[in-house]
Amino acid sequence: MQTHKAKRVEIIIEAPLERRLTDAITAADVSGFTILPVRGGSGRSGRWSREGQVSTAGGMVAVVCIIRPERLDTLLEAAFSVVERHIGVVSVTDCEVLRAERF
Amino acid sequence: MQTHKAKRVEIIIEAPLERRLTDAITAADVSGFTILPVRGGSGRSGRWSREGQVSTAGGMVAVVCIIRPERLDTLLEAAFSVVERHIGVVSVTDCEVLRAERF
Amino acid sequence: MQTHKAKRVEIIIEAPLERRLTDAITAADVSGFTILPVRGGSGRSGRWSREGQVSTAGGMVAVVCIIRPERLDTLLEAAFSVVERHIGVVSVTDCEVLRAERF
Amino acid sequence: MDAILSVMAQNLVSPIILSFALGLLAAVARSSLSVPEAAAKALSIYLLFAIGFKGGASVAAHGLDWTLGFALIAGLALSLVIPVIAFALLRGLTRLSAVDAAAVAGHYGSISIVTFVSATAILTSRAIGHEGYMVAVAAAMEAPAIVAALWLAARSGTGVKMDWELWREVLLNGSIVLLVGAFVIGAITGERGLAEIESFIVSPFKGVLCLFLLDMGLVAGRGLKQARGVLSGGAVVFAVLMPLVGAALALPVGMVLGLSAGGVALFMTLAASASYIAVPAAMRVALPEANPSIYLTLSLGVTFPFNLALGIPLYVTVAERLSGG
Amino acid sequence: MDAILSVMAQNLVSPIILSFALGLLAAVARSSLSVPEAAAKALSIYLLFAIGFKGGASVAAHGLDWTLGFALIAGLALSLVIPVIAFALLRGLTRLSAVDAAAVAGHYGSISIVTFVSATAILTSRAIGHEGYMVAVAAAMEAPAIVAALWLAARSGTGVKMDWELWREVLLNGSIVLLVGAFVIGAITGERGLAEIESFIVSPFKGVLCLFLLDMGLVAGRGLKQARGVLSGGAVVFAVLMPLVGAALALPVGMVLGLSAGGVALFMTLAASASYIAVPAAMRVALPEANPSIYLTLSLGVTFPFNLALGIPLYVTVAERLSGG
Amino acid sequence: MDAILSVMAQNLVSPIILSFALGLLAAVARSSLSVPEAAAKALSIYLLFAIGFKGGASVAAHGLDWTLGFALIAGLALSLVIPVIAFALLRGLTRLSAVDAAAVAGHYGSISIVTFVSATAILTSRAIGHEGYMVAVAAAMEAPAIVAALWLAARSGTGVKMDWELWREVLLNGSIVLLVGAFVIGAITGERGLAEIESFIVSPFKGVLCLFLLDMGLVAGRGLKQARGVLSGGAVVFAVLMPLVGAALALPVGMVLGLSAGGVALFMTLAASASYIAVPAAMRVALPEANPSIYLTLSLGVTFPFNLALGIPLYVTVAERLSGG
Ligand SMILES: Nc1ncnc2c1ncn2[C@@H]1O[C@H](COP(=O)(O)O)[C@@H](O)[C@H]1O
Ligand SMILES: Nc1ncnc2c1ncn2[C@@H]1O[C@H](COP(=O)(O)O)[C@@H](O)[C@H]1O
Ligand SMILES: Nc1ncnc2c1ncn2[C@@H]1O[C@H](COP(=O)(O)O)[C@@H](O)[C@H]1O
Ligand code: NA
Ligand code: NA
Ligand code: NA
Repeated sequence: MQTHKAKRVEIIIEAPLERRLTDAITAADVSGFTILPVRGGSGRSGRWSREGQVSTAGGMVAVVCIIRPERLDTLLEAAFSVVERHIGVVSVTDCEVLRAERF
Repeated sequence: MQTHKAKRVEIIIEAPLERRLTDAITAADVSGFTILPVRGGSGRSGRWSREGQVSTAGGMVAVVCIIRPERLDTLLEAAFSVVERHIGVVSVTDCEVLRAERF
Repeated sequence: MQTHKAKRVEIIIEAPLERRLTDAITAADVSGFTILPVRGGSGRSGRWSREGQVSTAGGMVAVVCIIRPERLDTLLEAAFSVVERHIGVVSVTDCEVLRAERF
Repeated sequence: MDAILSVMAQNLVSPIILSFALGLLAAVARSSLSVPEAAAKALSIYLLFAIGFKGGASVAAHGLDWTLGFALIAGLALSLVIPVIAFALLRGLTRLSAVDAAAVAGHYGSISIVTFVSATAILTSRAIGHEGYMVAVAAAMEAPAIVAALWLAARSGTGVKMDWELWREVLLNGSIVLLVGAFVIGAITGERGLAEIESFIVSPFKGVLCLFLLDMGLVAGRGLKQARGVLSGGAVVFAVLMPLVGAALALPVGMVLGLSAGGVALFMTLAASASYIAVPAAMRVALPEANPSIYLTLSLGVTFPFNLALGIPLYVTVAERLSGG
Repeated sequence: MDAILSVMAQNLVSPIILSFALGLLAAVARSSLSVPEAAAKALSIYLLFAIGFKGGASVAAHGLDWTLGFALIAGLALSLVIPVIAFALLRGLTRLSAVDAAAVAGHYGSISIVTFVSATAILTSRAIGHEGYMVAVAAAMEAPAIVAALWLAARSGTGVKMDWELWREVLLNGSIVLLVGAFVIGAITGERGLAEIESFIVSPFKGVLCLFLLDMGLVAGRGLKQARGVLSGGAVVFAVLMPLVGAALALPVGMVLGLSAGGVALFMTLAASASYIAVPAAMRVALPEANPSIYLTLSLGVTFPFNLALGIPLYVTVAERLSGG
Repeated sequence: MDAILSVMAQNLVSPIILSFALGLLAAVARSSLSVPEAAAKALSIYLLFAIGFKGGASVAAHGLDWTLGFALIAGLALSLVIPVIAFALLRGLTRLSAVDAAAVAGHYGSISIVTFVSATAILTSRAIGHEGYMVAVAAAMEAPAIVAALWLAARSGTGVKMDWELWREVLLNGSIVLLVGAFVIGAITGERGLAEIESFIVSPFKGVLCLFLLDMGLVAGRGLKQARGVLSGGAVVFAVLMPLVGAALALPVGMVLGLSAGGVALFMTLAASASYIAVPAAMRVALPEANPSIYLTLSLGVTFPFNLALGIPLYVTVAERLSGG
């Protein structure tokens, strides 16, 4: 089937910043994103798990955003403005999408 | 370690269509897939969140499918037959897998 | 924005082995990983779903690990030592990351 | 009239209504308050199990008669007729496309089990009895309206796939199966079964309902914020008018069937209520072109609170006056 | 005989059994009914906490005697012996590989706490007393069978890694820790503690058990559909025969120990039941070559409902006749 | 003295404390025991709703007086003053950086609602009355300390962004909205509303609290294991000393306000308790440089169990002696 080049951006960020990040992405006119729950992880600040947690502190979420290549920099800048001072991982992968008109 | 070329297909689709999609994928003889929960997102049809929801309407799931490159088109066609009229994002990434005999 | 080459490793593994896998990864001195919940899936051993399950048996988790290219083999060997006898899928994708100093 | 107003006023200050209002306000003010999805589903499982079981146990205690059969048929008929009326009203009052109007119409032909549950809670607190089998009528009215909606959409030229798989999904959706299943269990185990699990499904029932309504308020509030702009004034008028139309249709039918005052009130409530769980999911599959914000917002954001706050007390008072006396 | 049949018939129409049956039917009919994973886990935490606490409080009330120690040892011994018998039976009745047979055997040596809980519910409703410390015996019987299974597998040449980490996981798995912990809390706080939380852990207990069994029915039904083809007739015969063998072994032991009629019935139930939570997870780690569909389906899909519907009433009646009566 | 010790000893063997201890031990022993996130959130929603509602209903029953206004102001003042004292103490006792010290200080100015709930449970079981509006005081004391903490951090040169969005998040965070909302619902519906949902929010309350504390023990235990090495002896001393300082400040204030013995005890408990839900989330946003292991471990891992086991009984006994007697 015919596919089109795009970028898959995955931002793993602290849960208390979720709204700030999605607001920033939306403000940057990004066409869409999807938020995946995260159960736990480990990094320089140690091991964590969502099990039994009530507070959003001490949790992360993963925001996945598929975007046209030419819009990548706008998105990264928007994301970076939020992630900058905070814990978080931003990765970008090349991908192909069906139905490019949607992006 | 020795790895083998493969494709990672990620289909984000409305939750009420989950069974239809997985049935179509299975019918296309795809060796396996994994379903990840999705917490929320945003797109042309607006922002949504699973929080407090009982209905499957107004929710998405992410189906990840790792597949041999030569089987990609079969999978995409099966997926497209379900996604066609519906909300959903299909992306394909190149990847490498361990234990290729499993795919 | 400036980005740096990295690898995104995704390991889908049986839930009862989660701790063993993360211990092995940690022992291999990997800088970080994130664990995503998995809702269901299908493979040669049939279809499964987490719905209503109490036991960790009959469930999988997805461990995502972003890593410098030169550390990839160490990670794969660590992961393989756990996955070897077990059900599981290991895939590697090229990616770019912001803030490479974190990895 | 005064009586109606006093019942309404009293209803407005019940923990149930206020919990819904709290959720609504919290969502509109963008509070972080939220109920986890799994908890909301667990609450709904509890409510369906409890209401089904109690209905069945009550049937076991009071026996069945022919009325049940007639009530089921009447319920089925109503849920096929109401979408047609709703569709006509929508086309008159709004500029919704035929597909959107058909989808909305399907929601109003079906029922909202929480509206039903809230009505039984009000009946209980006012000590008005009702037929236990009304739960079965509720279950029977869940699905048929979907067929009506798809027929309306097809008539307007939208290709609709009502395949066997969709039939199965609709008829065996979780809430129908649980409601009917619990009803049957209640009917089989009867008063003895009820006694065994009474302190689980009877005493804490209203409190659980409060938490569930808190959650529904949150979801409705989020939906309303999201849907601003999508909804016209005409659509909102429809969402307030339609429950009254449905209730007005159900009233004479319920009386002819010879239902008790409480039974008539519940029948009116069923006709007046609009689905927001089963039908939306079916519509996403069968009518993806229809805009979900419209039907979800009208059903959950307007009609549900209208019924909860004003509709149910109205139906109860009217039913009491006219039928039960 | 008549008495047994009447107890069984009465048991079959209890809300508990029927809830399980509802779940099973819903899953087989591919209904969308499902209990969220988090809710199922929450229900199991409630049940373990409640049953442990009540056992401990009852020990605090009635005091401990030497029997507990002997019962623990007898339980341990049984759960080491049963796998060996099960293994032999499986090799005779089925064509399962040695590894599969060893894995299944391990499940039958261990116990199912919900089967135990259901048995206590039946004892309570029939007003038959039992030793509170049987909960501790249940906990003691969870793990040892895993060792027996690994030994059986190793004997057949399958490299098995029973490392220290696995020991820790098995002995400190969540259900053992919660059951024993709640037992100790109940024993320490006694009747006073029980009074404080009685309306949480005693009165609603049976209702919660119904919902949990509904969920187990759903999971079992899904498993059965999935496993069609994997299971031979011989395996199913085993899954019905083995609980009877286990119960028959436990009966004389319990009588020699001097347990009350209820205690003997529970001991038989423990021996007859098969694990479906802790042991499967351990087997995935230690015996990954064994096919999980086989052991899960036999344990949860066949033996559990058999015990629930027929086994427990049988054990209770037999125990009452022979020991307490 | 003897009286205090006996109250404490009695408290130590309550199901509540022991459930926390069980969770702590299980986590430290790396048991797989865990409560799903959704279940923990559901439990906290239940507790907030119940405690708020009961407070409101009690206000409806006993009426309001000026004391509420003064108590609110006093609470606000305390939660602004305590962080300053805490900051000074931390800088004296530990080598924490200014940012870390400011973040920790903010937690101690705010409150822990579960500590408050546990204190009311102890008051209830000892039949000591208290002002229903103390719940409102608790809500008022949640947020102000965050401002104090940010001011302390800013003074030490850390750029802090206290934007409007953060204000909204802090003031409308889920727990404040639910607590205040349920309080208002309770106040509006009064004794009648309480009667309707009593068997949901009153009778099972203590049992639910046990499960929630089990979960908190698990989370605290995991945190403690994780934070070994991060915590100095001085920090631990602070976490035990600071609640006593807070309680000592609140004692005279509560007495001057003319609160009942129970009210004074609760006021002391609020001042003594440290936040571990709302403030950590705010700190991650506003002071990301501060190390979360430090403030979470001190608050949840040290101060919370200290208050639960020793602090509350102490505050209750002292308050009874000095004010209510
Ligand atoms: N290399 C990585 N790959 C995947 N996730 C990571 C990685 N590094 C950090 N994370 C995630 O980000 C969180 C915070 O990382 P850190 O700031 O290093 O403590 C971790 O707990 C992980 O969930
Ligand atoms: N570009 C995108 N990247 C990631 N997810 C997307 C994207 N576009 C849409 N989605 C997901 O698909 C859902 C429906 O998209 P839409 O049809 O645009 O409303 C959204 O709510 C997102 O969860
Ligand atoms: N090709 C695949 N793509 C994605 N996930 C897979 C794939 N194969 C297997 N899985 C996952 O791994 C589990 C076990 O696979 P299997 O060993 O083939 O039964 C499946 O249930 C899926 O969740
Ligand atoms: Na209707
Ligand atoms: Na057994
Ligand atoms: Na404080």
